[in-house]
Order: sequence, then C-alpha cells, then structure tokens
Amino acid sequence: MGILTLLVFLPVLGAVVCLFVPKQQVRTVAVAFALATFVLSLSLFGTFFGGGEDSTEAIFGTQYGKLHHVERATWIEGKNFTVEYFLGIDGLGFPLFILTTLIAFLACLASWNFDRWKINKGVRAYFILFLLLETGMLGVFVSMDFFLFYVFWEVMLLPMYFLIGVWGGSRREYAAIKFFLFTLAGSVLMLVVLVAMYFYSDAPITAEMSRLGTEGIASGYRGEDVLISHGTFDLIELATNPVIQSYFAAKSTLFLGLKFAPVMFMLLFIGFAIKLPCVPVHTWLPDAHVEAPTPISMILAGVLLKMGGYGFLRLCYPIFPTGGERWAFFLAVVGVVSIIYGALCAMAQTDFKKLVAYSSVSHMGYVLLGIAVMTQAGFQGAMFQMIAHGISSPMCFYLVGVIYDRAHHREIDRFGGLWLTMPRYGTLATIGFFASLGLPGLCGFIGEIWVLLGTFGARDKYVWAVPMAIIAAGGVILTAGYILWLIRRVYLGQEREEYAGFSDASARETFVLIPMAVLAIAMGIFPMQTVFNYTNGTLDLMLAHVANATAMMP
Amino acid sequence: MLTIGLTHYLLVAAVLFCSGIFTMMTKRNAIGILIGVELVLNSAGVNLVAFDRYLGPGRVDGQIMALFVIVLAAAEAALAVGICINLYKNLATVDVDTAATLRG
Amino acid sequence: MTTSHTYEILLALGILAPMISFWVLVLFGRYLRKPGAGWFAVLLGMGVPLVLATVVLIGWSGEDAAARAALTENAYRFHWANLGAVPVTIGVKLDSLTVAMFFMVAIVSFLIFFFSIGYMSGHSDEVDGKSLYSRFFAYLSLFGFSMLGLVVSSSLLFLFICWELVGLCSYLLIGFYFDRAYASAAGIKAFITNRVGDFGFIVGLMLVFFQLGTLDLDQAAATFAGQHAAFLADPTSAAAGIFADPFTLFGWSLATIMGIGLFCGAMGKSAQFPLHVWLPDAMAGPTPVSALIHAATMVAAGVYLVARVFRLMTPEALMFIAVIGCLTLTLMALVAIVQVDIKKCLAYSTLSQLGYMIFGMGCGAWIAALFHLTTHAFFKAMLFLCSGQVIEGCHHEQDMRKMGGLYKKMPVTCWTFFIGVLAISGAGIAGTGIGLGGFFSKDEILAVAYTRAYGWEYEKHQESAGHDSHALGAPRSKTEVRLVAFQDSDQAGHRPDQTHDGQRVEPAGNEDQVQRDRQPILEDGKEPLHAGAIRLLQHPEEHGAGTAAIFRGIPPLPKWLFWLAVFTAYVTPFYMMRAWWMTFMGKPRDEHVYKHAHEIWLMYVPLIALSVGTVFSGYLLFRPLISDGAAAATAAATVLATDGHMHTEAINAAHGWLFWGVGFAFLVGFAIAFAIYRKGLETADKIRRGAGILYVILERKYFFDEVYNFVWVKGCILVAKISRLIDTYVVDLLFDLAAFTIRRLADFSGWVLDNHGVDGVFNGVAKTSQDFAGVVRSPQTGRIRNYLLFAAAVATVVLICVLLAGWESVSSVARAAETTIP
Amino acid sequence: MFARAKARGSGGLSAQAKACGSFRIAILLVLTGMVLLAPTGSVAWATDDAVTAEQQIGVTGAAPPGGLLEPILFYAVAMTTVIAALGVCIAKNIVRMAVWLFIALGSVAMLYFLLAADFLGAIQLIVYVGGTLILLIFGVMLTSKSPWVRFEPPKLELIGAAVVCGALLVALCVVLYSAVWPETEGVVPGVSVADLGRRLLTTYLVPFEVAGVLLMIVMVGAAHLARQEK
Repeated sequence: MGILTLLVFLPVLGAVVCLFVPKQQVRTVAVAFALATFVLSLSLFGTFFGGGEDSTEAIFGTQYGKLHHVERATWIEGKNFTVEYFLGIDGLGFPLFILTTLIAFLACLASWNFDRWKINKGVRAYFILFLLLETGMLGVFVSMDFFLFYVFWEVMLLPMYFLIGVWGGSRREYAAIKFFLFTLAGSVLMLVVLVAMYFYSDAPITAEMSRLGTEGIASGYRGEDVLISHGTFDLIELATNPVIQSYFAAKSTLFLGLKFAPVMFMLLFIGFAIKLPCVPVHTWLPDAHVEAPTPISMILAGVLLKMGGYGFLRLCYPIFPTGGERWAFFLAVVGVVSIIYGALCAMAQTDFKKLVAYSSVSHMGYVLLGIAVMTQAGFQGAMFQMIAHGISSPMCFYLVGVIYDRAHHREIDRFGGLWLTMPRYGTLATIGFFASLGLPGLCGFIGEIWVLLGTFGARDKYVWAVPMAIIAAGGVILTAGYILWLIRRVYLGQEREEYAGFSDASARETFVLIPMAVLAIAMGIFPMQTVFNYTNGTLDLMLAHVANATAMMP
Repeated sequence: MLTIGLTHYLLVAAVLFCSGIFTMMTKRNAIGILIGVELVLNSAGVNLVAFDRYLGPGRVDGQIMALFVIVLAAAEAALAVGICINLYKNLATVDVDTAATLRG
Repeated sequence: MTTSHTYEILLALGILAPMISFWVLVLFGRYLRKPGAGWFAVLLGMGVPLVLATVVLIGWSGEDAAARAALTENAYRFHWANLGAVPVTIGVKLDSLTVAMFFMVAIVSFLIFFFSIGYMSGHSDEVDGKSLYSRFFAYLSLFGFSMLGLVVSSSLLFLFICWELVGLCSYLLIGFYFDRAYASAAGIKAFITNRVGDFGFIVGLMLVFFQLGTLDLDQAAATFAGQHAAFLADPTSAAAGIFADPFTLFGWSLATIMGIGLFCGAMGKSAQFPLHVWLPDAMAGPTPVSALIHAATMVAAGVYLVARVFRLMTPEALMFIAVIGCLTLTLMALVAIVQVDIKKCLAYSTLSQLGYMIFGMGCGAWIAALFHLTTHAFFKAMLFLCSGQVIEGCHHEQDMRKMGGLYKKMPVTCWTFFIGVLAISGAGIAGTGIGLGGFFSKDEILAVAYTRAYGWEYEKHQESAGHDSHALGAPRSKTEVRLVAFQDSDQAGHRPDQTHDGQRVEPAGNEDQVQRDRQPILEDGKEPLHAGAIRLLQHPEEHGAGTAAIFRGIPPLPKWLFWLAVFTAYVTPFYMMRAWWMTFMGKPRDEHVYKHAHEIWLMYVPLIALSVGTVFSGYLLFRPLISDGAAAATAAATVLATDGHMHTEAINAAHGWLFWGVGFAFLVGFAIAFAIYRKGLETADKIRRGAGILYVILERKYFFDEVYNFVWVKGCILVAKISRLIDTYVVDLLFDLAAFTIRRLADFSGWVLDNHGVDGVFNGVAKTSQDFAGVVRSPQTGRIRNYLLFAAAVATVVLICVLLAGWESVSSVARAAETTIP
Repeated sequence: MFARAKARGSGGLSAQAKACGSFRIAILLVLTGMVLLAPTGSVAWATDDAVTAEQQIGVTGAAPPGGLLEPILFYAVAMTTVIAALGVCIAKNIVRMAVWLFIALGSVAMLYFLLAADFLGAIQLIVYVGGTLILLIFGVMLTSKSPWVRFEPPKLELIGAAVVCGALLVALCVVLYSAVWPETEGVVPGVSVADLGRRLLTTYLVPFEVAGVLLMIVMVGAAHLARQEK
C-alpha cells in the first residue's frame, strides 16, 4: 500500500474507529486521525523539496505528466474498457493535498466545541461524515483516472450535503438542497464528458491499431509508457497520448454536430465553474456558507472551491487545450465579472458570513482570470491564489465563527469595538482580513498581482487582455473598500456594553488561527519557498503542453 | 456573405413559414388564419423556386410546382373567403371560436 | 573597486531592526509595560538604524565616484520569486540617494520616536479607556521597517510592497484612536484613496513588467533607454519596444501612460490633487504620527518614487506631473489660510510643500525637489511636533482661536516653531549665503521653473524676432542656471560639474539648428538621449545666444505654472506667520487652555535637535549626496539644477529679478500676517465677512469631500446595493424558479405514482387510465389553432431529435441528393 | 353591410383613414420595389446574355457578374419580406395584417425576380397581389361588423405559439446552416416563358388539366357559398 492510498483512506479508518468508541471520545479520535493524516502528508514534502533550478527536472520531469508515488491497479475490467485505481501526485495536486489535510485538521479542531452548538445531536455521525468528506477531497486531488476522480468527487458531495443539511443554521435544508442541486448539475455535465471521453479516446486508438495491423494489436498501441489497446480514463494518457490528442483536437471530430474539444471543454467548465464558483452560478455559495456550521464553512471555502480551479487545470486545459484557446475570452469575462460583482455584492452585505462568502466569489474570479489567459504568470498566480485563498478564507470564516459562538448573531452593524474587548482575537482578525484584502506582505497579494501581471502579459495574444487586467486591478479598490469598512464596523469603534464580557480567543481558538496567520504571512514573504517551488514546475510544463497543442492545431 | 446562395432564400422562406404558422396559431379571426395560410404557401413557393434556381437550373420543375401552388392558393383563398362570408352570415362574426356548433 | 557588501548588509540590518522590534512588541509588548515598550522601540527600532545609517553615511562619503559606481553595480540581489519565467529579485539599491534618504528617514524617525515617548506618557495612549501603548510603538516600528525598506528597495515590486505597508501603517495609526468614529473613517479614507492611486501604480507596474520585461529599477531603466535609442534610430524597429507601440490614450503614448501610471501611485501617497483629500483627515491620528508619516517621511515617498522612476518618465509624463504638482501647491496653500485647527493648517501647508516637490520633479528639478524633501522633512516634522507639544500641553485643544500668548508658557516650543516658520517660508538673506534650508531648496525649484518657462521663450523669441532682447528684462548676463544633463549610464559616476564641463555645447540660434536638434542622432555621435533628454544649451558668455533649455520634443513649461508657484511663495509665509502668531503671540484668548499649558523635556529635546537640523540641513547634510545621486538615478534623463553646489551667492545672483521678487517674499507675507493678526482676530473676521463666497469655498476645501462622498462613496454603495438586489432577486430567482418547476414535476409524478400506484394495482390502473383519458382529452379543444400548435410542437421536437441524434444522416441525405440531381 | 360600417361614426372613420395611410405607404413601398426591380430584371437578362456570349466565345470560369448589386437587392428585399411577415404575426388588426401581407407577397414576387423566375414573379404579382389579396380584403370588408374588432386568444396560447414557432425557426436555421447543398454556382440562364409553357403542356399536362378542373369547381363552389340567401 502506497503512501497516497494510506493518506486518502486514513480518515475512513478514523471514521470506522469512530463507530466503535464511546461518544465522548469521538471528537478526540477524529482530531487524532485528522492530525495523523496531516502529519503523514507532510512526508510528501520530501519528494518535492529542493525544487530549485537544478532539481526541477528530477522532480517535475521534462514534460507534463510526471507523477510521484504512483499506484495503479485495475479496478473494473470491462470487455473493452478498464477503470483503474490510479493515484499519483504532482506539483498541481501536492499543495492542494497538503492544504486539504491542514484545513481538515484545523476544521476538525474547530469542531471541538460541538457539544455547545445549537444542534449538538449526533456527534458520532458528524465526525464520521467529516472524515468521509476528507477522504473524498483527498481522493480528488490524487486520482489520475477520470472514473476514480468522478467517484471521489461524488463521495465528497454527499457528506457535505448532510453536514450542511443537518448541522446547519435555520435555513439549512434550503441551503443544502441548493448546494446539492448545483453541484449535481455540474457532476452530470462531468459525467457526460466522462462517457464521451471514453468513447472518443477509443475510436482513434482502435483506428491506430488497425493501421498497425496484427502486430500492433498484439502489442497494443504504445503511448507514453503505458500500453493501451482501447479507450482510457487515464487523465495523463488522455492529455499526452498524441493519437488521442490529435483526434480530440481535430475539426472533424464532432459531438452532437459540434466540435468536440470546445464542447467538452465547455461542459467541464460549467461543472467546475459551479464549484469555483463564478457568477452567475455562484448563488449556492452564500447560502451554503451562511447556513453551514463554522468548520464546514472552512472546508467549503478552503478546499471545495479549490476543486473547481483544480479541475480546470487538471482536466480542461491539458486534455482539451484547443478549447481553452477557443473560450479564453468568455472565461476571462466571467472571471472579471466575478471579481467586480462579487466585491460589490460583498460590500452591500449586512451578514458577516455572507460578506466573507461573497469575497470568496471575488477572489476566485482572479483564479479564473489567471487561468483563462494561459500565461505562465497567470497560471502561477491562479494556483497561488487558490492556496492563498485556501488559507485566508477559512481563517476569515473561523474568525466569524469565533464571534458567532459568543454573540450568536452575525449582523455586522450590531458589532463594534471588538478589538478592545478581545485584543488577541482582534489582532489575528486584522491579519486574516488584511490577507484577504491582498495586502502586500501577506498571501493574498502575490496571487492577485501575479494574475494581473499574467493577464497583462497576454497582451500579445489577446487584445482584450489589457482592459481585463485594468478592470480586475480596479477590483482591488473595491476589495479594500469592503474589508476596511467591515473592520471598522466590527473591530473598531467604541467598545459595546453587550460584548464587554466576551472572553478573548481561547487557547484552542488561537491554536486554530495561528497556523493560518503564520502561513498567510510566510506565503506573502516567501512565495517561492512556500508555494511556487512546488507548483511552477508542473504548471510550466502544462502550459508548454497546452501551447504546443494549440500550435499544432491546423 | 456577398454571394447569395440557396441558404439565404431558404432562410427567408423559413421565416415566412414560421410567421405563417404563428399567425395561424394566434388569430381567432378566420380571415387572419387565411392570411397565415397564404404566408405558409408563399414560403413553399419561395422554397420551390429557390431549389429550382440552385439545384437544377434550367429544369423548370420547381417553377411549375410553384405555379401550381399559386393556383391552388388562389382557389383555396376563394373558397375560404366564401366560407368566411357564410360563417358571418350564420353567426354574425368571424371568430372561429364561436364556430363550435359541431362540437360534442 | 570593491565588491564587498558591507553597506548593503548594514542597511539590511537597519531595516531588520525595526522589524524585530515590531514582532517583539506585538508578541511580548504587554510585558514591557508603559515606558519600557517605548524605549525599546526607540533604541532597537530606530536607534540601531540611525547608528547604522550614520556609519554608512560616513563610509559612503569617503568613497570616491568610481568606488560608488562599483558598489552600486555589484550590489547583491536575492532571487525572491519567478514571475512567469522572469525572476523577481530584491536587494538594496545602493547609491547616494538611498544613503541620503535612509539617513534622513532614520534621524527624523528617531527623533519622533523619542518625542512619542513624551507624547504618550500621559493619557494619549488610551483608546476608550484602555492603554494601547505597546501597540502604538509596534505600529511605529512596522512603519520604520516599511519606510526604510521602501527607500532601499531595488525592485519596483518590492518597493510596491513596502509602499502598501507604509499605507497600512498609516491606516492603523490614523485610526489609532479607533473609538472615535472620525478617526477610523479617516483611516479608511486614507487607505482607499491610496488604493486608487495604487491602481494606477499597478497599471504602471504591469506596463513596466510587460514592456520592459523586468521589475528591477536599474534593468528597467536600462531597457527603457535602450528601447528609446532603438526608437530614435528606427521608429519601427522591434527593439523600440514600448516606444513603437501605436497605442495612445488622450494623446499619450504608451511610455507616457507608464510614467503617469507610476506617478498615480505617488499622487495617492503624496496626496496630490485630486487625491489629496485624505491627508487633512489623517490628522486624526496622534500628533507624532502626523509628524512622522504625514509630514516628514511617508507622504514624501511619492516624491521619492518619482525620483526613483525618473528614468522611465517621458516629457509628456513630466509635464503632467508638473501640472498636478503646481495645482496642488497653489490650491492647498490657499486653503491653509482659512484653517483654524493648528494641525489642519500644517496639513495643508504639507500638501502645498509636497506640491512644490512634485512640481519640481515635473520641471526636471530633480535635485532641488529632493533637496526640498529633506529640508522639508526636518522643518515640517518640527512644526508638527511643536503643535503636538501645544496640543498635549493644552489638553487636546487644537483650535488656534482659543490659543494665543502661549510664548510665556512654552518658550522652547514657541521659538522652535518660529524657526520652522522661517524655514518653510524660505527665509534667508539674499545675496549673503545665509538662509535656512527651505530658502535654498524652494528657490532652486523656482529657478528651474523659471528657466523652463522663460528660457525657452527667449529662444523662441530670438528665432522669430531675430534680436537679442528679453521680454521680461531679466539680467541675462547674470543667469547662471546650469543645465546638467547626463547622457549615458556609463557616465553615471561623474560628478555633475564634471559632466557639465565635459559636455559639448553648441549654439542653437537658427531654424536649421532647431531642426537638426530634432534629429535622432546628435552631431557628436553620442548615443541619443531618451525623450526627456535636453539639448544642453548655450551659455550666454560663451555663445552669446542667451539661456534656453529645450527638452527634446517637449513644450516649455506653461508660464502660469511658474507664476502660480511664485504666488504661493508669498502665500506660504502669510499663513505660517498667521498660525504662529495666533498660537503663541497676542493675548491669551481662553483662560482654561492658557492655565494648563506646559511643556516637558521629553518633548522639547527632539524639538531642539530638529531645529538644529532645520537650520543646518541646507548647508551640510544632503545636498552634495543628492547631487551625486542625481548622476546615477537620472542617468538617462534630464536634470535641471542650479549650480551643483550650494553657493548661495551664485543662486541669488543667478536669479536676478527672481531673487528680488521672491527672495524677500517671506517678509511680505510676515508683514501682512502681522498687520492682520496683531490685535487679535477682529480684523481677520472683518476680512472674512468681506470675502463672502470666496471664504466659503476655501473653508469647505473646494467641496472635494462633498463631491467625492456623493459620487464615489454613495455611488459605490448604491451600485453595491443594486448588485445585491440583483443577486438576491434575479440570479437566485432564476434558479429558484427552475427548482420550483422541477419540484412541481416531482410532486406530480409522486402524486401519480404514490397515490395511484400504491393504492392497489387495479384501482390504480383504472384511475390512472381515467386520468390518462382526461389528460389525453384535455388538448382536444376543437380549435384549429391549438391543433396546429401541437402539430408544430411535435414537428419541432421531432426535428430537434433528428438533429441531435443523427445529423450526419440528414446531411448525408443531402449528399446523396447531390449525386442524384444532375 | 357598408351602411353598417359607415354608421359606426367618426372614430371608425379616423381609424379607417389611418388604415388608408398604411395602404398608401404599402403601395409606395411596392412601387419603390418595382423601380428597384426593373434594373434587376435587366441585370438578370443582361447577365444571361453576357454569359451566353461568353460561353459562345469559349471563355470559361468567368467571375459572377453583377458584383454587389445582387446581394444588396437581395438583402433589401429579404429584409422587407421578413419585416412584413413579422408584421403579419404581430398585427392585431385584421386590416393591418392584410396590408402587411400585401407587402410580404409583393416582396416575395421580387424574390422570384431575383431568382430569375420572371414569369412566376409576374404571376405572383397578378394572382396574389392583384387577385387573392383583393379577395381577402373583400372578405374583411364583407364579414366585419367593424374591421377593428379584435379577438384575442389567451395569453398562454400566445406564449406557447411563440415558443414553438421560435424553436421551429431555430431548428430550421440549424438545419439550413449545417446542410450541404450541391449548389450551382454562378449565373444560370433564365427560363423563358415558352419553355415553361412547353413543359406545362407536355410533362405536366395532366396536373395542368386537373388544376383547370379544380379552378372551375372552386369557382362554382365559391359562388354557391357566397350566394345571397333567398
């Protein structure tokens, strides 16, 4: 059993253990398993460490598709198809994987005061579902077989539905169903692609084999280093196999009478855009966030949203590079609209948590914009923004949660002077919100500026790149506007009597917040050492792969 | 764009056709329905002539068909107007919804 | 030639010290108690940098030009990150400008930190009754770190990071008394206004990064110069880069937009018109903060930025800068006249002085502007500290109308303030070489502006009229305004005067010459200058052609700019004298305030030190370093300066009528102020009533706040609310509708299946068939149009199905038809 | 009947006057179209001659003559047709519908001319514009208590009809755009009336005769139907 399998299924093991321990011990077990997963996942650093100039090639390979800790075994053997259990990790999945284990651990810790929640029934179920959710998330980031990916994707969906729907706020059922329906709509589109991809990869391979003759059939078509003799779900094979790729990209390959690659790209895009989320399919997010309990909001913001971005980078671009070129403008517009619209909506919110939720929409818009322009800096920035947002936004949600635990409401205008009441909490809140604001020296800045510069850098390719970059840059003013206004209304001002008795952040709360604060600062100061060294190798290779494929287009 | 082809004419005919159908669907005035029918017939005519011109030039079949369509349309119009007038005489209206005396 | 990194290490340590101080104070500030935290910040946070800065300054002064150039050249660069494939490095930009600025910031900050201990010793550190003593010093330390980092940064990106951090400190410190609503509002206003400027900065950064391919200041400048050279050689060549770009906006080329974009950052930070609105409000912060951040250092960062990116500026961009600077300096000086709050009055004077610096930069008076920056830092910091002393002494009374006669109670403050007034008014005895810092620096800016405005005019006049007369009768023979141009970076190490002497100078007296001047290649075969380069011009004695400066391709400075600056030179002494007189002289107007007034040593020691600095800064400290820095920092651009040294005689003699006109402006201003305020406020009230609407306009600051509030703040919130409504009621509604429809469908199927499937097969079948019959019968309306509707709908559905299922077959039918139809 | 219409008073009259205005505009449009048409016809004929001439001297691959004239005319006429057809759809008033129909039929005739089917165009004008339409208008006049009486179907039906027709149109457009037709490029020789007549009386003789019989029956039937009750 490889390390990845161990890591992915360790939480399941934890869930099983949770079944059998006494109720009082459940949370201890869950936290222990989440911690164990996190600590073990740190061992992956060994693989990627030292990603400087000299060792780049050894770690990331010379072309897109080099994986580490590969585990593959046939899972389902059909007459002429194979579903593999295929795990592997590269620079794209690795930081998100670590992020997931970390946030899951912190969120688990944030659930520690479960017995003081309004709905505190079913602690066992809660933690079991939580651990299952973690398995689903981890699996998504390491599965390299589309089928497996889809399975993990759905595995993650269901616990989330229950976690929101059972332990959420007053409108939890509405929010949960909304979340579920939206995500399911995306999944359905993905399913269409899943099926299509199999058939459309089968056709060229079969053709190639018949061209090769009996000999070819005997040995199978030789792709990169895997023998395949029929269609495949292998994400790497789909992206790098020249026969499949040229068939996908060909103009004559039609799907429902439309060109294959753009259609597939669009279907996947809608699926992932719902997850990201982009305007106008973002409306599930505020509801889900507002209703979900704090730890689940952390997971939702910290990890689930990243799956959209991860999906773009793992599926859309490498496999349908021509689609990216085709839809670049559309994607960029959606991204920019998300940035501005999200910021504006955030500005008008009166609910603390909703404001943070809309700020997520705005921030993820940068991810989409960076990816859409397909430049090196854009990709890097988008990836960084995902990680940075994965740190800052759970932090913000937890900050909201801490105050909600005390005040039992989230009306921004009813707060005030909290920095005086709770100085330690106030200081951490300042760090968290300034990281979200994109203050230089904190993590949010790097992603934004990289994306902006990357967008601007696409000026040669796209005439619209410059206006987009400038409008997006205007977003930073709006962001500053709503964050500062928020800080002013909640943390500054005179101390209020009704909150005077509030205790400062407890040791546990501080412990949850500190790692995120430290990471927010560290990522802002050492972007290279914290993120770029692990991601850029893969991203650059992927971009080269995409550019190659686009250039090869007739 | 600048070379006018078959598709262009067919598109015009399609619009005529749909307009005709729509007119027939939405008018309660018997004469209005008749007008819709005329539109549909005309769209058929345009189609026929266009096919004649582009698919089999010099073969005049399409044109002859169109000619028959016109003839039949004229005949139909004459009959239909007659029916309308009769309807009006009997019911003092041309609202087709009123003409439901045969309904069970 | 030395390649040791000693200086860089020392400067880096100097940045690190306040950072350490910041973290210690944040984490353990509570344990340091009240004065301890302050002393810790003073000694570690700014004492260490000051010592290091002094060491560096002394060491640097000992290096000769070649060694300095080598040190600049070989400075270490830390590979910070990759932006795309471009490495982003950070490091210490080691040159004379950095050394001078670093020292200036360190010494002013040190004195103000010191002052803060005194200021905070009372109850000034309390916010809503809780002491935030260590937090205040933590912020100050963070500010020290970011400001020093900004000064030494070698990369535009890192400069931008520090830039934002000083903005953050400004925000935090303005809103330090965050229990007061107006203070936190002022903080937000400052931050957001700065962000608006930074928006332009980011656009500039994007252009620099994309067009010049780097964010390193030196590399960017070199590339820029190279591209311009290529452009002059062949306007269409690929190497011309940014200059060859056909893009224009409002008639500005891309290169100009880049310059203006970068300048937008400076407009925000240096509070230039129309982004000046935040600075007066920023006075809500503690007074040492106003002195340090909003007078001496941070607001000057904008000027510093322009100085740093001067090599990336085109003539058009410089013209833009000059106009903005000039508007600021005039408009804000006028507002200062009517202010009654002592800090607001100083704030508007700061705005005006910053306008002077920016105006100087725009004119090409690089040296003079920075010189003014350093002198201004001293005297304005001192003035603010004095006002802090007054405010603290008078129990937080800031209204000057309630003061008066304080000279008895606080003599040290009174007279140091007076020195500041003299300095800001540009007091000096013309012709003798005796004067305060402001005297030299301001006059130099005016001298350059004069040259830009009238030197050119003279040239043009001569061209057209063909004779040698000056429209304004300036004593031409005495004009010694030197035009110092640095041509190439390989000459960067030269002293200004050497460069000057080494220049080939030629007369430009006729049409052909002017024509030739516009040709890309200069006669002596040197590399052509960048667009802002001047043709170095004739010296009257040598060539008999008068003084003129031609910036290549740039029109002369509009004369009104110069005249506005001169006019303001008269306004400044007036309002400063007014402030001083109202505060310290005359009779006490408020018994309560007067009774409490006192001063303490912790606060006036720094005042004395700063006043010493004010008196001597003009002579000793910075001018030589800045002139030296000019060589490197403006290698490819243009610098106009009076003689590279501080020969007051030369300056005064050079200015001729200008000196008679402006040299004693301070006396005129003083006299008017004295005349009006000598006997209290009655005269002023009379004048105010007489002024009517004019007074209202000034008093309301030209209604900028009202307009901005209405247009931007209210507008933005309105748009935000609309967005929220759309989000809640439109976007969501669509999805809710879809969900509702599906649910109804589900209900329907549930109804049919549950009630009629579960109730029993027979019953169910019977009922279902009945229902079915009903369902089937219901469309049988007997109306033709309904039948038609169904028919068409079915046809359409079938058509769509055919399309989706097997379009291939449909088109193959067509293809088959092709074969059958001859 | 006329008396009844007249008795409706001034309101009806002014509305009638409005309808007369529409008529005038329509006639103007048709006349303009005819003026435009005249050169087209000649172009068609001219090109016809030109091509034959070219063919006679053996020039092959000649570029289609006419240049921009044909597309401009086509687009103008097509726009008129489409607008008129939509006008028929949208108009609530039966008289206006008739006017729009008049324009639509006229422009269809012009389409025939553009398609080098001159005879058909002429027939269209004569039979439709000259005959059928007049018949319809007589019908309108004879049957309405007032031509401005409106019967509206339910809103729901309107929406349904719009949706269905829209979908149908879109589907048709998709078909048309994706279909590949073996088109004949370039200018084709016009069809002479003689040719048409010859085919009508040879290949299509039986249908021709049947049509004649039909027309006669229709005439009798129509007369019977519209007969005044005794």
